[in-house]
Order: sequence, then structure tokens, then C-alpha cells
Amino acid sequence: MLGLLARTDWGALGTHLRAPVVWPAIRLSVLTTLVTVALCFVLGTPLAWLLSRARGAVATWLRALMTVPVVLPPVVGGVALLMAFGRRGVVGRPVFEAFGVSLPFTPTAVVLAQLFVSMPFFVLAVEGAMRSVDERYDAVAATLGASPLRIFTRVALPLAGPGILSGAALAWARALGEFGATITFAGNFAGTTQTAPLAVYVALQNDPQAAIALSLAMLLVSLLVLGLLRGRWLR
Amino acid sequence: MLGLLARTDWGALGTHLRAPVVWPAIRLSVLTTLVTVALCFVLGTPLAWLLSRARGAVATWLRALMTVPVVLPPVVGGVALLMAFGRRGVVGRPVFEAFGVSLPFTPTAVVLAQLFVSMPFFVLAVEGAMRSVDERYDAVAATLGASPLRIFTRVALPLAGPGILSGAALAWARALGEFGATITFAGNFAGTTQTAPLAVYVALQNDPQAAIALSLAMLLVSLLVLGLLRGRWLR
Amino acid sequence: MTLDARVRAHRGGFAVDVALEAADRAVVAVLGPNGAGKTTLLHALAGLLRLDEGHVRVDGQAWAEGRLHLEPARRAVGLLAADHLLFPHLSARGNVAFGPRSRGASREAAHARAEAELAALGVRELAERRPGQLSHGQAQRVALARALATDPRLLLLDEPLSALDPSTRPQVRAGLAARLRDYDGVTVVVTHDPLDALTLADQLVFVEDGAVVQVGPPSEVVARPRTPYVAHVVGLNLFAGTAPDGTRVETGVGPVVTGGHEHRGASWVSFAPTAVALYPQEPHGSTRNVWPARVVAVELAGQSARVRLDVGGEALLAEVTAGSVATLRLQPGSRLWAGVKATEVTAYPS
Amino acid sequence: MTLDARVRAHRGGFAVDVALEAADRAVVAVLGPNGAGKTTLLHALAGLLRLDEGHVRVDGQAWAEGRLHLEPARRAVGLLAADHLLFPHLSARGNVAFGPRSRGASREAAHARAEAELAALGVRELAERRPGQLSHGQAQRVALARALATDPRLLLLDEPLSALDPSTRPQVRAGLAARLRDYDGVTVVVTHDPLDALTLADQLVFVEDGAVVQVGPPSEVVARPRTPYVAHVVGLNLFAGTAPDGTRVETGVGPVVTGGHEHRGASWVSFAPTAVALYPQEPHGSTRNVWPARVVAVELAGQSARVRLDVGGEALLAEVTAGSVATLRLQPGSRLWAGVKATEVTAYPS
Amino acid sequence: ACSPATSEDTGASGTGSAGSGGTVTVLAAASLTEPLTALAEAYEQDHDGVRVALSFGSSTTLAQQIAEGAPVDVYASAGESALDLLPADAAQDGGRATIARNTVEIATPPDNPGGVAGLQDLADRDLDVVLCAETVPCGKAADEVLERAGISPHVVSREVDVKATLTKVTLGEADAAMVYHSDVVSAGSDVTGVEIPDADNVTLTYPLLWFSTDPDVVGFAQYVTGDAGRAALEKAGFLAP
Ligand SMILES: Nc1ncnc2c1ncn2[C@@H]1O[C@H](COP(=O)(O)OP(=O)(O)OP(=O)(O)O)[C@@H](O)[C@H]1O
Ligand SMILES: Nc1ncnc2c1ncn2[C@@H]1O[C@H](COP(=O)(O)OP(=O)(O)OP(=O)(O)O)[C@@H](O)[C@H]1O
Ligand code: MOO
Ligand SMILES: [Mg+2]
Ligand SMILES: [Mg+2]
Repeated sequence: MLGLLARTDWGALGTHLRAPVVWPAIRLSVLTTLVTVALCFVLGTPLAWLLSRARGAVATWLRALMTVPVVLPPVVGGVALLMAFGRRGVVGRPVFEAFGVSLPFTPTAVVLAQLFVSMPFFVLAVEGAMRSVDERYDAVAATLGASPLRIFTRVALPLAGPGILSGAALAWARALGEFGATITFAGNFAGTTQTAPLAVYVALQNDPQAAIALSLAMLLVSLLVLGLLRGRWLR
Repeated sequence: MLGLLARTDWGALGTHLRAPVVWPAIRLSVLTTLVTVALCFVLGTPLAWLLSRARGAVATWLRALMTVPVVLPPVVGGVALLMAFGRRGVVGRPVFEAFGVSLPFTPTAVVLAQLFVSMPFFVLAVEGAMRSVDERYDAVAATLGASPLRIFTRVALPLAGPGILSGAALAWARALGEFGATITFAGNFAGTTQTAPLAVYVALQNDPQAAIALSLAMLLVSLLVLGLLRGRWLR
Repeated sequence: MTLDARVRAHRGGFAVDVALEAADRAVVAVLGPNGAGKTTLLHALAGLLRLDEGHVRVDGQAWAEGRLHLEPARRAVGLLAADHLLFPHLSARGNVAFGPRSRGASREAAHARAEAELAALGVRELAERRPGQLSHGQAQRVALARALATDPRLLLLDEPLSALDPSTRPQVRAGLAARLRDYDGVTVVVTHDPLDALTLADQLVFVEDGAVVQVGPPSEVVARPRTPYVAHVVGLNLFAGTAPDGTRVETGVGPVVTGGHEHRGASWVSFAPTAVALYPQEPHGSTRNVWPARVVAVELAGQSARVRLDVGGEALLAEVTAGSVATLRLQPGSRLWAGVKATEVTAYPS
Repeated sequence: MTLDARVRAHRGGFAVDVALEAADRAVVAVLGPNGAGKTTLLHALAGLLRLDEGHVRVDGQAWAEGRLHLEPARRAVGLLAADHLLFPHLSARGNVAFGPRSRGASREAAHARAEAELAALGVRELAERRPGQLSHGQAQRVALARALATDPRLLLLDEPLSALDPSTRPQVRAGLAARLRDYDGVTVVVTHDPLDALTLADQLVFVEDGAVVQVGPPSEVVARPRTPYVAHVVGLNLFAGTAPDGTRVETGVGPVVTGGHEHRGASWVSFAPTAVALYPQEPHGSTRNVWPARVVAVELAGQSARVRLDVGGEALLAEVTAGSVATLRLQPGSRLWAGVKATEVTAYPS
Repeated sequence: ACSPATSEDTGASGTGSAGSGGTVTVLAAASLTEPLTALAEAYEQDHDGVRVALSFGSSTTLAQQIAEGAPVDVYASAGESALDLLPADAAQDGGRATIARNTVEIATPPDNPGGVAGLQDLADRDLDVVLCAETVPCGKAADEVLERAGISPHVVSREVDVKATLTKVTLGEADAAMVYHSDVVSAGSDVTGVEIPDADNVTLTYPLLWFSTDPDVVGFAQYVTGDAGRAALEKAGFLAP
């Protein structure tokens, strides 16, 4: 960080940030990551809850399985996604043949790639937080007649609130920084699938200063978003 | 995942895994990631505790700052590290001139790169879990005469146990999959700094099947480690 | 609505084996020493704990039996846990409305119900507060309101009044008693306070070490305790012995002359602490049972005093006026004489 | 060791303002209705809550004063919280040993101490258990042991005995009383049970709505309550009125003839429930004070009964034998006459 | 096995292996992975006690590492552009040679679903075409070829490196990609190559830089630039310089 700041050519910063690819990339990043986080929340929270309350070998292995996308180098993850959802993929081919739609090279693919890499962070962080919540509240809610769904939405969810926010921040940051899976699965086309990290990487190939300028812009955005949201929602 | 498995050339798997670079890479990965997780725990847990108990703007921004390495594309992170700890770096140059040691391109650099990317996951996950722990236990411990250090080690730490394990699993997985910062900061020397993801990258250059085989081996290792540890330590 | 339960269950190494039967609208009070298994029993009835054996049937419908085990949410129970466990993120009103909402009431209906329940327990003005902003006794009343608000078929109350102050407690108790009399379901209330039990319950169940030791309507249990613990709770002195004839029982403190009894053989004798008179010297008069005694402790309670005595190794409790304590200069270690008239002594087979 | 405190503090919108002074080895009991601010007071003394104003000095050393605020860990306090808050991850022994260990004892010493404290409270055999494996009453005793094990200079107990069963409670209370008498520090105990207060304390402090309403040694408070709440707790009937002369006090129930008094003007009159006699018809005899009354509630407690009466809108409590309840066929709504002899009535200036 | 610390002030610090006796440190473009690995192994066999340490990565990353003081004796780059990132006097103690050339070629999936037969066919708007990013050598080359031919194909993605570009074709996600001849050769039967006539094509050169006069370093550099090197590079699909 300090190294980065120390070597930044502050004078040229403005010029770099006015490059035409910068703002579309940042806008795309912000949009896709927000969708990703929303999906993480919708899909991941129930999963985290189930994992936190489940016992036995199935849950243990499911939990380990959740870490797969974390361990997999993102590029390999992207290849796996292509093999599954690509035009020739296990799922993608029948869909393409039936409807003529194909995912890769679309913003949807960007979201999918981000979801693939950030979901585990969300689920595992939220699961840890939910496990630290006293299970007796679940029991009390059950005796009051609450269905598992209601226990989840009205008891587990609010009680694990801080953990969920942490998890969402984590997942959002991870999605924002996501590079390998996106480039492999969604490609890199300015305006459609070129997110900020892709723009940074591409810039890095011939003008490190421009790359650094873009990175700093990304960081600024993320600091602002996280700082403000946290400032508002947490104490 | 399924896509990956479906397209694997199972017959050749054995051959690929016997390639001479495979085991040194996996060994290096396992060793460095274990060191990384240990460091995460030692450095990150107190930080998470402080963050979880701190109020006010400083903590909020510190928390947001923690997500920087997550947001930064890893390659850029690697460049930043190089600029800080390289032989010409802000920190690296005085150290090199004084002691003649330089970090980059050593296993230590691998650990540093992994620490850089995985620490935030650990800290944020653990912080979320610690915040879900009833603060009244802290208060009771204080009236019993416990110093803040003792409250931390004897009360906060064990009560946040599940969250810490989640965080460690997350950080470990992230470190294991780390690629961009490592290749940039530590280089890609077989046996010294070529971790499993780097080996996958190299293999991908000329033999995608070999890359997939290696990825599967990595996954297997991680599943085994996480599955067994969790099975043993958590219910 | 009726309850028919035979609960065999365990928590760790501890097992309970208790049978309970209760008719429509009955209130059963469960009493017993700490660790006897009262809470364990309630949890088993609520479905939080699986039965090892036995059954729980409410209104003829099995909630647990053999391999059947209805989840708590599918039993129409209301449970007030001893450590009230109010949801920390909901207001008092939100906590009370949680049950009705869970069981399908509209938001308005649930809130109105919550307001009514809170008002009945004198905590309406706390409706907006979070549990963290309530005192202990206030929180307990909110938790009680929450349990009552679901109209359960089986209402389980674990020490519902323990945190209430002495002026609130009788009011809440009286309100609860009235409420339970009209309430069309079975209530099981665990309490350590005999006054709660006597005021609220139709039937007392004493549990010791996981098993029932005495069951019966209050009047019977109060008159004829069958274990020292029960005697203690109902405030009687109790001795075990053998009746050789219809006038005496041989006990650990020697022969006790009774008011007359039919049975022979193994026998309990009991008498009230208020029936025990204390004398500085050995009395000579109509009092038939007289023992030398040593004072163990004196407890002043309001205007009367309870004097714990040791009579030849057995504990004896006497209740006298606060004035007598001063007159007799009672203090631990004092030696004196204790007497009970034969007409005050009851004997019954054990 | 002495305590000199003037606590002004607040929790949300609620404020307490209480002055406490206690000499070496003193035991102060704090009583008051739910929500009066007792727990808030203890938390302020422990340092969990900052003072808005005032001071806490122990042995002349300031723990809080002006801007000074020692953290709880730096005050030599022992706090038993009402919701015991045992550390869930430590065994009972580990919980009790936590304090001594924190204050520097060796592992062996701390464990030995923990064993001893647990044994004194009758829960030694539970030493290995986790709090989740204890019953409510067992957990409370472990928490009490934990608070006692630190040898604090200021011991703060919040409802220490509320979960104990009626046979354990007197034993623990007696043990605690003996312990506190010998213990070289100040104890502040919050309780709802007058028996606890009278047994343990040298001084009673009644708090209502954040402020002290009556302070004094037990004997004085018991004899001359100064608020209806205090009267209720000590088990007396209390009426406010004005004394025009040395024989009568004009009260809400009409003139009450007393046993004679010196003062004139604003006055309290009080008498024991046992002094109240009940008559089916208006009595004509020596009883000077006679009122028509309506039965509000009847509570049977062991061998006696408490009858709550309504006398012209004021509450009156009578204590009679269980037998009289049957004889008089007392039940809510019954109308009858209540009488008190003038010699049983005390009057004192308010 | 390297030159003494004279290079400290060269800016290229070609002494990464100083004191690590007998090790030649090579940083090389990822596209050279296969031939250079083979060459290093062969060289080690022939020269007892010499170890060749290889690190593959993107040419620019490697150049950046060198600029930041990475230990390096030999650097092989794909294209000349990355050399701009090196300090001006980087190779003043060593030398420089060109080891290979590459030309641009069209790659299609094996069954060539788009029926691509030549450069002109890329103008078809129904074809999904993938190119390297504008900033990497293969992207610059492809742009130049297309511009000269006056064709603007329907590009769906600009990949960060040539392998990623090729992957899109091997997996059938794209109908055509513009990559290097060597990539088509190494991909074997996974792709079908469609050559571009030399007249329309551009050439990429592969410079080799060495940073010291150490005999092992110079020896390895000469081995790569010599016949053995040329054979290995040609086998991997590279053209002779
Ligand atoms: N996991 C366990 N292992 C062993 N014994 C246990 C376990 N959990 C609870 N017990 C024991 O079970 C017994 C019954 O506990 P329970 O909470 O039912 O008692 P209780 O009658 O409600 O007592 P109290 O009046 O103190 O609340 C206690 O003696 C307790 O120590
Ligand atoms: N955050 C808050 N905002 C407003 N009022 C509060 C808040 N926290 C506590 N109170 C009020 O402060 C008062 C004092 O509470 P405290 O716990 O001290 O009572 P207590 O005397 O211990 O009562 P109890 O006998 O029920 O334990 C209560 O009336 C409570 O409702
Ligand atoms: O060395 Mo590269 O992979 O053409 O940039
Ligand atoms: Mg219990
Ligand atoms: Mg309180």
C-alpha cells in the first residue's frame, strides 16, 4: 500500500483516470458486484444457516466442499465454469441448442464468475457468525410456533446481523477484486465484461502507472462504499 | 465443478500427477499456507477482537482499510508488495543495504504474499463472529479482575471458537489458491516459490489436461485437510 | 383438553422418569429440589428433548410416542424458560407478538394481543423497550406475556414469578390464577414457592432425583407430606416411625403421642411449626409431647420468627412471634424445651 | 474496609441517585420494586456503568470521582449478576477459579480455592460440569461461588438466592450469613426476599424509582415502615394519616385508634396482619377499630392463610389460620368485618 | 556462477544468483515454457554442477520484477515492448540476441463451425471472434494485421494473454481467434489453424537478454541461441529468427 502510494505519479493520475475505459469498467464493476452480493445474500444466508445448525458428516463435507472455489485458482475456476455453462458445456450446450442463448461474454457471466468465487466467503463467514449465536433462541422460537423459515428470517438472521454484514463486505470486496474467473469465463470486452480489475490488468501490460491509477480509483470506491455503509449500519 | 470432472481425462490423471514439479509444488503450498494461517491467527485474532470491541470512526475506517487487499487485483497487490519490500522498495532497500537480505523470490515472500491476500478474510470473518458473542461475558470477566489480555485469551477467544475456525479455513483456502500476488512478488521458481496454483498456471501453458489434474490434486488435499480437521474439531 | 404423559428422558448422565396426567383446565405444579429434573421434564414435554421411552398425549393426540416426535413448532405449547430468553433484537411488544404472528395472526391482531398481555402483567408502558433495557423482573413479566400470548394447549412455565418483587408477585400470581382457571388447556408450572403452587395449582407433583415422590391435590399434600422435602416446603415437621397402637408413633425423637389414628405399622407423623411451643424450663401440664432442644438458627420474617431446633439429632421447626424471640432470648446454641399437644399431631400410614 | 458512595448514573432514560455508606464488614441489603434501579446501582459500583456525578470510595480510596473512573478489572469487586453469566466454555471449577487466576493465584491454589468454594455451597460434585449441564439453582450456586472466590473488597450480589429451592435456600443463606460476618469487606446484596435481607444484612436500603426511600437497621425498618412498599415487604399494614391527638390517627379508612403516641400531625399507623381479626357479623366488644371489608383474595401458605381485603378502597392484609378460612367460608367477594385492637396499632410521625 | 556485484549500479542487477554457485536464473515469457524447460534440462545434463532456475510469467511482469531488483541472469521476452520497462543500461554487462520469431495465425475449433478459410472471413458479423488485449503483444499484432486488411470483426472479448485467447477456441466458445503460429502448433488437434499470408502478416520477435559475463550464464545463453535452442524452439512452433 505505502509502496504503491509512494511510487504513484500523482501528476499523471488525473490523465490516467480520464482514459475512456476507466469509468465504464468501474461502473460495470459496481453494478455486477452489487448484484453478486445480493445473490450471495439470498442464496448464501439460508445455506449458511443450514450448515450452522446441521450436524454430522454431510454438513462437514458440504462445508469443506464450499471452500473449493476458494482453493481453485480462479482461472481454473473460470475454465470449470466454461465447461459447465459454455456453449459446449454440460449445462450450456442444451440451453444453447434449445434457446440460442449462451452465457459467456455477457455481464451475466461476470456475475456468475463473481458469485462462484465470492459465495464461499460469504457462506463460511456467515456460518461462523451464526454458530456463535445461542441456539436456545431457535428453540424458544420453535416453541412459540415459528416454522423453520420464520425462525431463520426473524431470529437467526437479525441475531447474526453483524456477521452477515461482515460476510457481505467480504464477498463484495472479493467480487470487486475478482479477475481470473471473470476473464476466463466472461471474457474481457470494454463496456460489456471488462470490470475494473480486468482493466487494471490490461493496463499493467504496458503502462504500470495507468494500472496503479486505476487501482487507486477502485480502492477509493471500495473504501467509500464500505466505510459509509458500515458507518451507517453498524453503530 | 461438475464441468471440470466431466471433462477430465481420468486415464491420464496418474501420469500427470507423477510429473516431477507436482509434488514439490504441493509440498511448498502446504507448508507456506500453514505458516500463513498460523501468522493470520497470531496477528489477526487480536486485531479482530479490537475491531469487534472498538467503536467510532477509526475502527470503521480501519475495517474498511482491511478490505483493501481483497479488492486489489492480486497482481497489483504483488506489484505493491514489490514496491514496498523489493530490493529497491520503500522498506526493502534500507533493509537490503543494511543486512544484505532481500525478500522477493524466496519462500518467505510467498508467505508474505499469501498473508497479504488472506489476512483480511481471516480478520473480517473472526470479527463478525466475535461481535456475535455476548459482550456481558467481557464485563463479568473484568469484574473478576481479568486484564484485557486475559479476557481476550480466556473468554473472547474460546467463545468465538467456531468463528475463528471458519476464518482460519477461509484464510487457508484463500492462501492455497493465491496466484497473482505470489507470481508477481515471489516469482515462479520450481521448488522455491512455485506453489501449486503457479504450477497449474505453467501447466496450463502447454497442457491443459495436466493443469486440470493438478487442480484436482489440490482440491483433494484441501478437501481432506478441511474435512478431517472440521470433523475432528467441530462436533 | 387433557394431558397424559409418561416421560422417560435424559440429559447427559441424568435421567427423569415422570408420569403426569391432567384433566381439562388443570394446573399442575411441579416442585422439587434444585437439580431434581423439573426443567428437564418441561423440555421433554415441549419437544426440545426427545423421549427415551414413554409418551406425551394431549387431548388424545400423540405428540411423542415410540418413534414419533413432533417438533416443538408443531406442538401447541407455550414455554416460559427459567432464563427468560427474550429475543434481544425485538421490542417487548415484538417478543410477545412473535408467537401469535408465528401462528398466523395478522400484524394488527398480534400487536393488539401483545398490548393486552403486557397490560395484564403491568408492563404495558415498556412495550417499546428492548430486553436489554428492562430490569430482571420486568423481563420476566414480558417473557410470561410471551408464553401466554400463544393460547397453547399446553402451557409450560418454569419459575415464572421468581424475579418479581414482593408487592408485584401476589398481584401477578392472582392474575395468573384467574387467567389459568378460565383457560382452556393444561398448565404445568415449575416453582420453588409453595405459595405459587398452592395458589395456582389443582395438583402438586413433587419430583426428587428424576422421579415423582408425591402427587396429590394441594390440601392433601399440605396435610400429609410423605418426604422430608415435601414437609419442608409445606411448612410442616415430619417424622417417620412405627405406630404400635392407635395413640402413639415410635420415631427418631422418641414416642410421639397423636390425636388418635386407625392404622398400625410404618407411619408418618406431622405437625405445624406454629403448633410447637417453646419453654425455658421443662413444662408440666397438658402438653403430651415434650423434648429438650437446642436452637440452631433463628430467622425473623416480618412479625414472626422461625426457629430451627435440633432434637436428639433430628431437625424441628417452630414458629413463634417475634416477641417470644426476645422474651426467651433465643439465639443459636440456646437450650430449651419444645412441646406439641397431641391434638395437633397427625399420623398417617407411609 | 468502608464504602462511601454517592451514585448518580443513568441507563437510557432511567436515572438513579443513591447514597450508600457502610462500615467495615457491613452487609447492606438493597430492596425495592422491579425496575427501581437496584441492578443499575450495583453495576455503577462495579464500574460497568460510569457515574454521571458523585463518587465511589472504598477504604478512602477513590474508585470513581469526578473524571476518575477505575475499570472493573482494577476495582477489587466481586459481582454476582442476576442472570449468572457463567462462562459457557469453562467447567464449574474453571469458572470459580477464573477470578483467583486473574488476580494472580497459581493454578493449584486457584483450583483448591474453587473446590473449597463449591464445597461450601454444596455443589462440589458438579465441579467438572459445564454451565450448560447444570440446573438453574446449581448454576446460581456456582456463580455465587465464583463471586466469593475473589476475596473482593466490595462484594456485590444481585439476587443471589432466587433460584434455590426452599430446602437449600435456608442452608445457603445461613452459610452465607456466617461467611459475610467474618468477611473483611463490604457486601451489598440485592434481594426481593425479606428473609434474605433480615438474615444477612446490618442495614436495609429501600430504593424506589431510583431514589432511597428508607434506610435503617432491620429492626427499625421492620417496626416502622415508611412507604407502603416497605410495609408490604416487612409484612405490615400501613396507613398514612394525621394525628389530631395522642390516641387517634385520621386515615383513609377513617379514624384509627392507637396504643397511644406522643406526636401530632402527619403520621403513619401500622399493624401486623396477624393482629387483624375477621368476623362474619359486626363485633361488639373490646376491639376499638372495626371496618366492613370485602375479600379480594385468599392465599393459603402452609398452615396459615393470607386474606387480602378491601376496606373502603384501601388494601388491608389479614393473616388467619387455614381453619378459619373454612369456618368463615372465605372466598373472593365475601363481605365481613375486620377488627384490630388499639394496643396492636403503632403510630409514628411521617 | 555469476558476475560480481558490478551490476549493482547497472539498474538491472544481473546478480540474482551471486553467491549461489552454479545457478543460472532465467525469467522467461510464459509462451516459452515448453522449449525452455526442455533446453534447461538438457543443458543441466551436459554441464555438471550447473543448475538452471526457471521462472515463467507474463513478459511485462517479469520486466517489472527485473526493474525492482529481481535476481536474474537471463531474460527471454515475447516481443520487444516489455523491454521498455527495463532500465536503459540493463544488459550492458551481458548481451542480447533474438532467438525466435512468430507470426499471427487464425485458430478455430477443430470442426471450424464458422467455416473460416482466410482473413477475409473474419468480417462475418455472425462469427464470435476473440483477440488478445490491445496492450499485450499478440493483441497489438492482431490489431495491426486487421487494420492492414481493413477488417473489423465482431470481437466478443480481448483476452489478457494468448493462452486465454486460445482456450476460448479450444472450448468452442469462440468461432475464431487470432493467436501465434506456435500456439496453434502446441495446441495440436484441439484447434484448426488458418494461416495468414506473409504479405498481410506481422512478425513478433523474441529477444533474449543476459546480464553478466559469468561463463555459465553466457554458456546457457549461447546454448539457447545456438542449434540446440533453434531446434527446440522450432519443434514448439516458433520460426527461426
Ligand atoms: N449434560 C448433562 N450431563 C449430566 N447431568 C446433567 C446434564 N444436564 C443436566 N444435568 C443434570 O440434570 C439434573 C436436572 O436438571 P434440571 O435443570 O431439570 O433441574 P431442575 O429440577 O430444573 O433444577 P432447578 O430447580 O435448579 O432449576 C441436574 O442435576 C443437572 O445437573
Ligand atoms: N436503556 C434503557 N432505557 C430506558 N430505561 C432503562 C434502560 N435500561 C434500563 N432501564 C430501566 O431502568 C430501570 C432500572 O433497572 P434495574 O435493572 O436497575 O432494576 P432493578 O431494580 O434491578 O429491578 P429488578 O428487581 O426487576 O431486577 C428499569 O425500570 C428499566 O426499565
Ligand atoms: O509473455 Mo506473454 O504471455 O505473450 O505476455
Ligand atoms: Mg430448572
Ligand atoms: Mg435487577
